[in-house]
Amino acid sequence: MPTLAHYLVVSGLLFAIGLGGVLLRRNILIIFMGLELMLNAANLSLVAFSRFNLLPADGMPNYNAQVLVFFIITVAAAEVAVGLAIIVALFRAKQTTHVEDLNTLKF
Amino acid sequence: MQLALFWLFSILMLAFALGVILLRNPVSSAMSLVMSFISLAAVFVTLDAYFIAVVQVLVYAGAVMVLFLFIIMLLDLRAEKRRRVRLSAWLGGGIVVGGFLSALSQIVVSLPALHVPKPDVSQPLANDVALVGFALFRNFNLPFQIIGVLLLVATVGVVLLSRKELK
Amino acid sequence: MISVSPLLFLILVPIIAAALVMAGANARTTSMLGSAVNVLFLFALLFLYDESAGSFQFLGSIPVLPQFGLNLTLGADGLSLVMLFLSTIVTFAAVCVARPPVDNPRWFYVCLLFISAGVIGAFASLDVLFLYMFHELALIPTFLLIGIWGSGDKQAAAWKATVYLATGSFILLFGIIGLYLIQPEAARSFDLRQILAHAEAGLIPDNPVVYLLLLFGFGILVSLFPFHTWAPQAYACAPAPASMLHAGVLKKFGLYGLIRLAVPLMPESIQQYAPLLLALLLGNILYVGYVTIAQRKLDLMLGYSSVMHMGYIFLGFAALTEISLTGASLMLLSHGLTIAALFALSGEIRERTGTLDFHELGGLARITPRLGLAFGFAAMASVGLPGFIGFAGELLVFFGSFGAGMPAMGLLNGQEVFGFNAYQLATIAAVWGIVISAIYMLRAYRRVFMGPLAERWSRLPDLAGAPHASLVLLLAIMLVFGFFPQFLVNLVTPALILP
Amino acid sequence: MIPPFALEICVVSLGIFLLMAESFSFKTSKVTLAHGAIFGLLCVFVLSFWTDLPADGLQGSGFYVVDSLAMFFKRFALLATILTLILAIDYLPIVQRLVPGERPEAGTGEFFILPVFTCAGLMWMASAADFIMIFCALELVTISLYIQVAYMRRSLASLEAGTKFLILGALSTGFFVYGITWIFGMTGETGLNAIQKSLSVIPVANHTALLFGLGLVLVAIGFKIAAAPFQFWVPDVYQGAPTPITAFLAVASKAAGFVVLIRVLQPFFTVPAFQEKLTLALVFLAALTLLFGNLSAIPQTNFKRLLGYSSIAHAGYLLIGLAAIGDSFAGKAVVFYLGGYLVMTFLSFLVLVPVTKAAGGDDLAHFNGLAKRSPMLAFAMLVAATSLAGVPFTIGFFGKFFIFEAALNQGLYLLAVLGVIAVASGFYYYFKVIRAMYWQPAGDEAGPVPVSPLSRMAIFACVAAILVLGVFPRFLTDLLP
Repeated sequence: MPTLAHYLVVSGLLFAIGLGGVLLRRNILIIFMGLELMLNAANLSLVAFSRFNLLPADGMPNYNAQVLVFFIITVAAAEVAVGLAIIVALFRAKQTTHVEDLNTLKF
Repeated sequence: MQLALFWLFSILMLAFALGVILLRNPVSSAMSLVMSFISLAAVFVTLDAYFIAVVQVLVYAGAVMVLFLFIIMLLDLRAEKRRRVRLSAWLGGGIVVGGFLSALSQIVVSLPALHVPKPDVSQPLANDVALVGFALFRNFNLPFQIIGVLLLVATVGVVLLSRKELK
Repeated sequence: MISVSPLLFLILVPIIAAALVMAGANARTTSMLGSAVNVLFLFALLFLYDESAGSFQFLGSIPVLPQFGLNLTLGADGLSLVMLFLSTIVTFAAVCVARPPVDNPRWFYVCLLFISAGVIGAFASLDVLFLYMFHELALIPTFLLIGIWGSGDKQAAAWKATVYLATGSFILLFGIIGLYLIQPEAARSFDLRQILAHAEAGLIPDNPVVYLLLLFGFGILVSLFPFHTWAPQAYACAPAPASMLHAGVLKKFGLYGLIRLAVPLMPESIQQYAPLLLALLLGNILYVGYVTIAQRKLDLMLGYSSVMHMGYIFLGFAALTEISLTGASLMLLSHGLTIAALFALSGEIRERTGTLDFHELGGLARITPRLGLAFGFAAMASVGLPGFIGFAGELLVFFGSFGAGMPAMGLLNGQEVFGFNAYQLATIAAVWGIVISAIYMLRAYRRVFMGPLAERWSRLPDLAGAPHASLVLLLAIMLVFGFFPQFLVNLVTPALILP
Repeated sequence: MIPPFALEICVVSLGIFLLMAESFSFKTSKVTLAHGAIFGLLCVFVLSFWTDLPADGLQGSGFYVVDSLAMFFKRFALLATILTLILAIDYLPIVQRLVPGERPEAGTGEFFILPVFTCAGLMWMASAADFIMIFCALELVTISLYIQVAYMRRSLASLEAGTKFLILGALSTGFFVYGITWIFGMTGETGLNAIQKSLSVIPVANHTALLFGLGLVLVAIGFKIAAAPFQFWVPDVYQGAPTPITAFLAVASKAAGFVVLIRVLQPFFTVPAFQEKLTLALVFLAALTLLFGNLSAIPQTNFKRLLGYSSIAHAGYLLIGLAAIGDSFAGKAVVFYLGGYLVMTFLSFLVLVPVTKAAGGDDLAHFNGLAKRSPMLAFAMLVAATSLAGVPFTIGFFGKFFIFEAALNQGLYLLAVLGVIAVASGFYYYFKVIRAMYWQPAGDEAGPVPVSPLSRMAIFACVAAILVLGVFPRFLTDLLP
């Protein structure tokens, strides 16, 4: 049987991979995918915690956490929609999706 | 059996996640992302969170990924040319990620409460849609409304930002 | 709860005058009228002040933040009255001397009036935080005056002064907060009377950190060596009225604050850190004095000389005896009047010739005798010649400080020792400062007013009108008090609270 | 008397109504919408004084708290939005130029409507007492701000700012939810009240994990309030965003971050073991933020960028106040500072927008000779700059005074020393503006600067607030929670 620690480690690794993608990749689309991975890592931990730490009252998983997961998924979708719209607008104006090309604003 | 499934899907998920950030072609990255999310949905199933698993597939694999692929095709992005990766970025990223992982592993190792097998629930969880629904509409009515406003704003914003010429 | 002090009137008159000027009244007349009203009102207050009762009079208080014990409390004792007298007189002189500049003359007068309101507020408020706030209120228009209507490298000068004084005043703010916090928790107050009462009851520990914060906070504001470099440049660049108000009045605020707060509250710390302060003030007197001699321009020379004279006042403060502190208080007044007169005169010279360079000037006494005479008088007063209050002040400071500290000469513990203690050594060194100031003052007089007169300056107008009258007034006050210093001593000494 | 949650309902309804009105208003000018929005928000502001506060402060299932802090920040959000809209009306010509549309007024209606929704999010955030609620409200604010920052699609700067804001905002969201996850995992609760209760019963072994989660949440909020080292997005985003939105970001979004910070830290500060570590973390953040914000503001030549750095610096002062939260007055000090920060920051933006329009740019050089071109604006800017620098008889002075008093009372001497450096450099760079206005000669093409009556009123109100509260801070401190 997998334990809670298994899930948490896997979720931590997923978060780290996402974070690594955000920090190291230069393509905004890929950075965005990395951010999605991070959010999903949080979802995984949340569901794991909710399943493993049963409520003492009725011995059921804490569904509040799953509601939060639901909200996170919704928000992530909205964020993707707005983000991609901004990226498309940027691409139309500048023909690039690379972070290094974002240099209009300088010190 | 559960452990085997867990490992299978977890490793798949992590491998595809690595693919997302390592592959050079945006289309391959997006496809890896989809696979990673589907594996994640399977991991959710091992946690008896069926509703979340279904939503995961529907929203991410169904909607978000299509959006990503659509944008990649629309913008006609090609595989990245090999760009020189700066050492400082790698170093900084490595430190942040390494710090995060080491802190996490220390915590996981030090907490005995985390090393317990899955406890049994008092009732079967087959109808967890109903349970999530109860929680959502009974307790979380207010946040739900806020999310509604958020989606409205996001819709308005997407229309504003992506139309070529506003009327 | 709200009670109004007559001193509030003193603060409000310049502000109202400033508002009238903004609204369109004649700038020069309104300002002169306002400051004249203030001078007369102050004379009335001096007359009404009950010398035998002592302590703070003309009290009034407006609550501002009761839970902090913060009220806009106004009141005055002998020392504050002397400082208020200085403020109103110098304001009047500065407004009289001021020439309306070409651009934005209204704002120029508004700035002057705001400095006046600020210094009067600072000297009249009995609330430590408002003391600080009013001082800051006076600083901002000073920066503007230097930066907008100054001459020479005005921006750099205003810049430097801004940064130095801002730093100093924030150190001071921390000192004041520290002073607030070391009071017992239940009875914390910013009210000076209450603080003094606490100190008398032994409730306020002698905290060296707070003392050092106060010393360096106030010290930077008074241009204590080595934080003095902003001052000469700023005075040289500022328009004459601004230098008069700042060097003459505003700068005295730091020493006034030290005498008001540090002397009654932290006497042990003052003594403990006296060697440090003595070393620094000798830097003011000797090093800056030496630098003063080397100056080639009248305005810079006056700027440095004002920094140098601060050293004497610091000496009076550090010695912490009744005589030396009385001397220091007298010097606050005398130096304020003298340096104001000198800056006014140098402004008059610049007005006429457009330069203050010693190499270009000379022989002006022949063509402008009244200017020369006034400058001569002021220079003598600055050196501390008998007959001017500067003499009384310096004498008291030197006597007081020579007698301060443990005796190091004669019989001590049954043993005969011979030597001077630190105060005496410092006093001896400081007396040389008089020689130094005599050298540079006399040389300046010779360079500017004696010698051959250049052809291009043969048609300069002499002093006349309001500037002349106000300068005569300043010099007359110096002489009157120089001959009858007892009046001032009687006012000031009871206000000094010695350990 | 009306129930408090009706305020948000009113604001959201106002927003939806305006959206509907916008879609039917082909003929009329869109400025009418802005006037409607301002009027509506003002009505809600007035209404907020007739709400009845429940005795225990809690409403619903513990998500929604209505204490005086929440009410204060609701009003704060309303005022900030009103001022943003006033700025937006002034800024309209620039938006019209930089938004592609068939007609000049196309797409400008939403520029006035989106802030209304953001305002609703901010108000919900002020009342949020549950991590789920905080998350939802925070995301509503953030996502609507992404759109507003990137609004001017013909301006590369605006788009780039939007992209950077988007990536860093999403990153901070990632940290935030991951942190919530761990706090939830260790306490089994998402409500802040419930967390506080369970903190006393959970085993000590869980504390490290809790701190881990809390640290991640702090990182996320650090992004929102622009605390160093999470501040790097600020200058670019502030410079690139439409100026009214910059002001909105600098004030409302930052204040909301601080409310969340206060709320989130509250339960943890009740446990001494956490308090010690959290104070240390806050001191560290405050020191870094103060130093970074102030020192890097010194060489700036662009006024919006300068305000960006200055907003980082002010976050530093606020963090000092939070680090000293053990002091009984520190909480009030932070809130007072925020109130002052609202007035003075908006005042400088209210001056900036007409100057930008008249001079064609927002560099410091465009302020040259403003004293001649528009003495009124120059005086207002003078008041704003002196208040931001913390000169007495302005509200900024009392803000700093309260903060430093609390810090010294708590023995945070290091922060006090850094505060001196910070304040001195603050004087330096704020006086750069004054120098430009009063000392530098104006350029050749610079003419008088026109100001609309509405912003004239707003400027007057801000100047009056700064000066009156600078002498009688009691008018505000008595209102504070």
